[in-house]
Amino acid sequence: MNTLTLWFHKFGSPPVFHRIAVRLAPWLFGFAVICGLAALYGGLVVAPADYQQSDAYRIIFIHVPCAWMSLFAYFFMAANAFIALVWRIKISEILAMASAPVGAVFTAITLITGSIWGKPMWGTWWTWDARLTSELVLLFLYLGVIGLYNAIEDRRQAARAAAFLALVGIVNVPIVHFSVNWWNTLHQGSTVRLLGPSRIDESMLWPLLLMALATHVWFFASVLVRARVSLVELEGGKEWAREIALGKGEPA
Amino acid sequence: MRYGTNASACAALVRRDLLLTWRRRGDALNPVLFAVIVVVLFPLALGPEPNQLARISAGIVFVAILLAGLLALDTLFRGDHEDGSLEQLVLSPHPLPLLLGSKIAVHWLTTGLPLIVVAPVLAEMLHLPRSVLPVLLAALALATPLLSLFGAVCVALTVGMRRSGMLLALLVLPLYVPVLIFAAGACNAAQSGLAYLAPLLWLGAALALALVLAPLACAAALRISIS
Amino acid sequence: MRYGTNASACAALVRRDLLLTWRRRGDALNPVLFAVIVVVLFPLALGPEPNQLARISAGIVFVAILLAGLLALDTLFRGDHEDGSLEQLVLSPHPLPLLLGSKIAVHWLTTGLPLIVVAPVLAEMLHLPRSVLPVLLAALALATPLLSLFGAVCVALTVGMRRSGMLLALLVLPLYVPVLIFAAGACNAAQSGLAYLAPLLWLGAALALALVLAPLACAAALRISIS
Amino acid sequence: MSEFLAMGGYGAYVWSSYAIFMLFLLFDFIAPRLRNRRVIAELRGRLKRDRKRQEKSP
Amino acid sequence: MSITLVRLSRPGRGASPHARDIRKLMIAGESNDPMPLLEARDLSYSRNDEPVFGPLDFRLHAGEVVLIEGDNGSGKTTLLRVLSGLLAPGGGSVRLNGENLTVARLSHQVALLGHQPGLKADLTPLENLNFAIGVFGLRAGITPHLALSSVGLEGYEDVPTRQLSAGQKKRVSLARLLLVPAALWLLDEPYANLDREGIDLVNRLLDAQARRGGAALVTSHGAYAFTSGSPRRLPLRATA
Amino acid sequence: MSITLVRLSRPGRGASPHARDIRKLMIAGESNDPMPLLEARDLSYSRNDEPVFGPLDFRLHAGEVVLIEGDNGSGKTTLLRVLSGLLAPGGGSVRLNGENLTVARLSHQVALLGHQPGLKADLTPLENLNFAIGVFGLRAGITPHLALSSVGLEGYEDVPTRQLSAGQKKRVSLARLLLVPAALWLLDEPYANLDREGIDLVNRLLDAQARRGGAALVTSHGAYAFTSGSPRRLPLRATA
Ligand code: HEM
Ligand SMILES: Nc1ncnc2c1ncn2[C@@H]1O[C@H](COP(=O)(O)OP(=O)(O)OP(=O)(O)O)[C@@H](O)[C@H]1O
Ligand SMILES: Nc1ncnc2c1ncn2[C@@H]1O[C@H](COP(=O)(O)OP(=O)(O)OP(=O)(O)O)[C@@H](O)[C@H]1O
Ligand SMILES: [Mg+2]
Ligand SMILES: [Mg+2]
Repeated sequence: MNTLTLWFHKFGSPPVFHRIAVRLAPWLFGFAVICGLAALYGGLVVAPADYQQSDAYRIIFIHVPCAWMSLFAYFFMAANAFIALVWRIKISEILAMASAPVGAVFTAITLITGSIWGKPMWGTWWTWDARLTSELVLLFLYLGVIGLYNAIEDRRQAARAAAFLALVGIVNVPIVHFSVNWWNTLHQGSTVRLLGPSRIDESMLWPLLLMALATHVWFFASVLVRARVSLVELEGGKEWAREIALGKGEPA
Repeated sequence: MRYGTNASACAALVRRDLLLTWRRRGDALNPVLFAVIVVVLFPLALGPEPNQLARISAGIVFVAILLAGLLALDTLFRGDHEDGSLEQLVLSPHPLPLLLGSKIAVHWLTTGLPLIVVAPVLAEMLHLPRSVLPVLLAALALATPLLSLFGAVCVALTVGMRRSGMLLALLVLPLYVPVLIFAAGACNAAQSGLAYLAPLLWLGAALALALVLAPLACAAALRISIS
Repeated sequence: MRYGTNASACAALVRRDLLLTWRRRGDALNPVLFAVIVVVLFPLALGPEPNQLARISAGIVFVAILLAGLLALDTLFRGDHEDGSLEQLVLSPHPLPLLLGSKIAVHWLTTGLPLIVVAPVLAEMLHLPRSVLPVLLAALALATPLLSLFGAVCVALTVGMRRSGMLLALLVLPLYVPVLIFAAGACNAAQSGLAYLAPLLWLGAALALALVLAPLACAAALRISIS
Repeated sequence: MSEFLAMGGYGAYVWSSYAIFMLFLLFDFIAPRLRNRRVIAELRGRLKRDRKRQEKSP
Repeated sequence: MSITLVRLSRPGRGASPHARDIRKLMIAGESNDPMPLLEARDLSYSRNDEPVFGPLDFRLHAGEVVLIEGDNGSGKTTLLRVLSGLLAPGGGSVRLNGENLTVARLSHQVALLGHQPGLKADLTPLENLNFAIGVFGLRAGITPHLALSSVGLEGYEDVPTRQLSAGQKKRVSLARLLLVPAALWLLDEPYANLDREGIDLVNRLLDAQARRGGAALVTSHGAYAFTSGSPRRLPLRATA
Repeated sequence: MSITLVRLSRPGRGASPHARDIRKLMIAGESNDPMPLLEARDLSYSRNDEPVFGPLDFRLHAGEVVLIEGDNGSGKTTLLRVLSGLLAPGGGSVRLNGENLTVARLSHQVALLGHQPGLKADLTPLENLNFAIGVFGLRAGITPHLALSSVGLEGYEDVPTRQLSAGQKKRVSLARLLLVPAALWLLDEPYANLDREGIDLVNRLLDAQARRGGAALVTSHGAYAFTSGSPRRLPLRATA
């Protein structure tokens, strides 16, 4: 814990964090876009059609990485929320709140692409099975965190209240993940395993994993940008933020 | 100088809240009325065939009671916050979770219990098979305290906000979903002649857990949002 | 000295209310979210069989939208009353029914219209047959302004009351029931392949009447309740 | 090419999914930048006010 | 500016209405000018059949400022609301420029500044003022920017009103008063929430309104000061 | 009773923290008593990272009454909430009888009278007081009836609090203060809403609290009176 707080004090000092974020974010975005384009090429052009689903399966290359991200983002948010509540570290508050909208975006993509995929595969846009329902609940959790954060005037108090909610909601994450094992549903069981053999062809696997990498990097880039904006807003009274406002080296 | 025990503080709180409910007994009936309204809307919207209604009656009763409870949640701390009593309560030297637990208990007594009492009438309006009624009541008896406890945590987070009604609904929903699934699941199972005990037991276990944890979480949330 | 015309006063009011909604665009989504939540509750409570859901989907969508509209009504005058703008509006020399009519129109634009937009999604989640969707939308397009207009009269009566939520529901309900019956009736008829035009025409006629009378009634009610 | 676009008859599904993916990420990219602009503008206004006030009553 | 002070008094609640001494309020130095701006004749108001203020008779001429002073619950706010036309009088009549004032027939002549400022917290002062102009009209020779700067809010044109302090909010509503073309101002505790400088501002505004040929009715509390113990004053020593 | 007056001042919102002159507040005549009842060391509070009040240092001993005066938004209410333990201080510490005060560790020693009176409008004064006794305890040698009569509310024991005037409500909360066994009173604008007689009452209560060996911190506005124009006073003539 001591080293942790030390680390946070070093890199968590707002001006330092801001500088790092400004430098790092464009590189991360660039990397994510390049990886993503390569994965798209692999998924849309190189990979062969599935013998069962024909070409419809190609939705997998966005559906699954985004689904993973929706869970990962929540986990990241909750971890930061925990740190924010226990040690009251400002950067963690901001990181937690910055990951909520990004997570919500990925959740929404998962839901929408999933239901688009469901139409040709299951013959319906939507069913009320455990995975779909728990993923929808996940979206509501994200929206609740965002809503609560925006509804409270005092930014730090708002962050703490929303962090509390995020922590309460974390029980939903394992439910989403294991729902296919616990209840029998229409939804596919796990096909991709990082440990052990995957039940998926090599030529389909690499674009999938590359896209997963791209979305992860995108997530961190987006969180950094959001966090740095919130930081300027929160620290508006401080000298360094004023300098940025007056246009000293501020990229768009 | 007499400082009073924890028990006497809780007793004073319970007595006051019951007295307040009694003084505004007109308002106290509001959740029941709302549930009745929602239930009445359905035959109007769906058409009155008894068979169709019977098939969905348990679910509608649950949704109606859940929505009524949701709207009633708002009153849990709202009044106390507006007139400053909540501040006084937080300042009191007795353990806050204990005091909040008493408040939640009274809230359940004055909103949850009346809803359970009116449930047979609602069920009858929707032609619920008589045999399912005991299961419905058992599920409600376990589910409504859970709703009050879960709800209290979320209300504590939104206390002090104006116009929190809809936000509260959003916050509370993820917590209510499992309760609803298990409670309505038990009734649907009973209606189809399947085993209904397992979901009820799950609800009971959740209730036991929530009884211990929810007041603590509620106190923590309140401390965050009152500052 | 420039006194301004009735039209310019209405324009100023409309501009201000739209600007306010835009400033709080997060809150503006609340009714939609609430409707989604209510719709989500039903499959959880009733079980997920698509056929059963499809049979009652139109009704559920109507009830959800009606409840969301009901809860959103509260915001129609609440804010203006609390900060004293309503008083200023009443004191303004322009005809009050005209000003209130503009307010109601903006309220419908910002709550009723989004609900209509989201209705197809709700319907799809409940597996409403695709052929019924146009009727559902037509019925909603006629019914939601009616709900706003009727609601405004009741809100005007309860303005200035604390905790008016439930009371408002009770006042508004009798006015909403006929709207619900006609609107849901049209959809049910369409779903069973019967003629659905008559109920829609009735709704249209009621809307035309309400457009003229409701602002007048609303102004009268407001004058009573503000004094 | 048109065969590629048709995706074995599933073109509408596949391409709409990819379009939504792109649109949402684009939104995710732009939203914080818009907010940044707003925050900076607000901060500038605040600075200007402070300066004005200090000029008025040193 | 001639300031007239009027004291409204009301026996404690629960006293029998017979014991209540009903007073008639006459403004001394009342000229026999044929047409007062505002005239109250035998004006009274009761709530639930309990009189809130007794029958009052008074006139207000152009160029006059009248201060109504009274303890809590003496009916100051109620009187202003009756005079503005928001409440129908229980008895007697209010005449504005010689015409009867009723709820249905309000006029451009009256501006009321109530306990609630009537500002939207989410809009900026400028947007709030523009809305007021749209609904109430605009006095000649003034703009929203001018009005804001004359109440000391230069530079706050574009801050959401929510972020202003209570005193600054009050100043925005004073700016609105300056903008709208009303001959009669009814001000309910304009001094509340303001610090000393703000109080001076209100007095200057009242002065200008009187000189411009308008009139104002102002209410204020009876009790203001920390009256006892002649507190020892202590200047703060800056140490940091 | 020795009344000390402290003035809290705060530069306008948004001023740069460097421009903000941070003041240290020392209560003159402070004895070197080893154990003050309340001690604030380097106490500060910020909201959204904007300092609300600067670092304060002061002590309060038994038998003292301190009046905190400040303009609107100068942070009086916030200071009292920090001292009561409702808000966690942004920096520094509050010590009560030598022990650190935290939100989790409050004590029977403090009674706060806030802007909101904390009374239930639907209960009678007596019921409200009995609830307070249940939660906070009872000072020796006093009963609710006694307390009510000593704030001048004899005969109002069984009237719903809703029907009381603002001043009478304030008196009920003063009665609560008398009942609960707190050595330190934190009173936020106890004079607001009260007429002259009520102000005297507050001063008498503070006096008694000081003589009893307690202490009190009292806040009050900076601006009270209708200061300009030396208004001409006008007695009402009863005509009816
Ligand atoms: C609205 C509908 C859908 C939702 C909300 C949804 C949600 C999810 C989620 C949350 C995951 C990640 C689970 C985890 O990592 O633990 C996932 C994975 C997956 N989904 Fe979906 N899904 C939907 C529809 C579909 C459809 C229609 C298909 C294909 C027929 C599909 C195929 C997959 C596959 C293959 C995986 C990867 C499983 C693995 O390897 O772990 N999904 N989905
Ligand atoms: N809405 C109301 N319903 C019932 N009684 C009311 C209402 N408003 C005011 N009263 C009562 O009417 C009387 C006059 O109130 P009014 O607000 O006019 O007094 P005031 O002189 O403005 O007092 P203050 O100095 O507190 O502003 C008071 O006794 C009050 O209790
Ligand atoms: N809940 C809040 N959220 C954000 N800012 C607040 C809040 N409460 C107070 N403030 C701000 O903090 C500062 C101090 O407020 P505080 O209420 O302590 O002042 P005060 O001295 O008690 O003023 P008053 O004389 O009006 O009671 C003010 O600038 C105010 O705008
Ligand atoms: Mg008043
Ligand atoms: Mg204060």
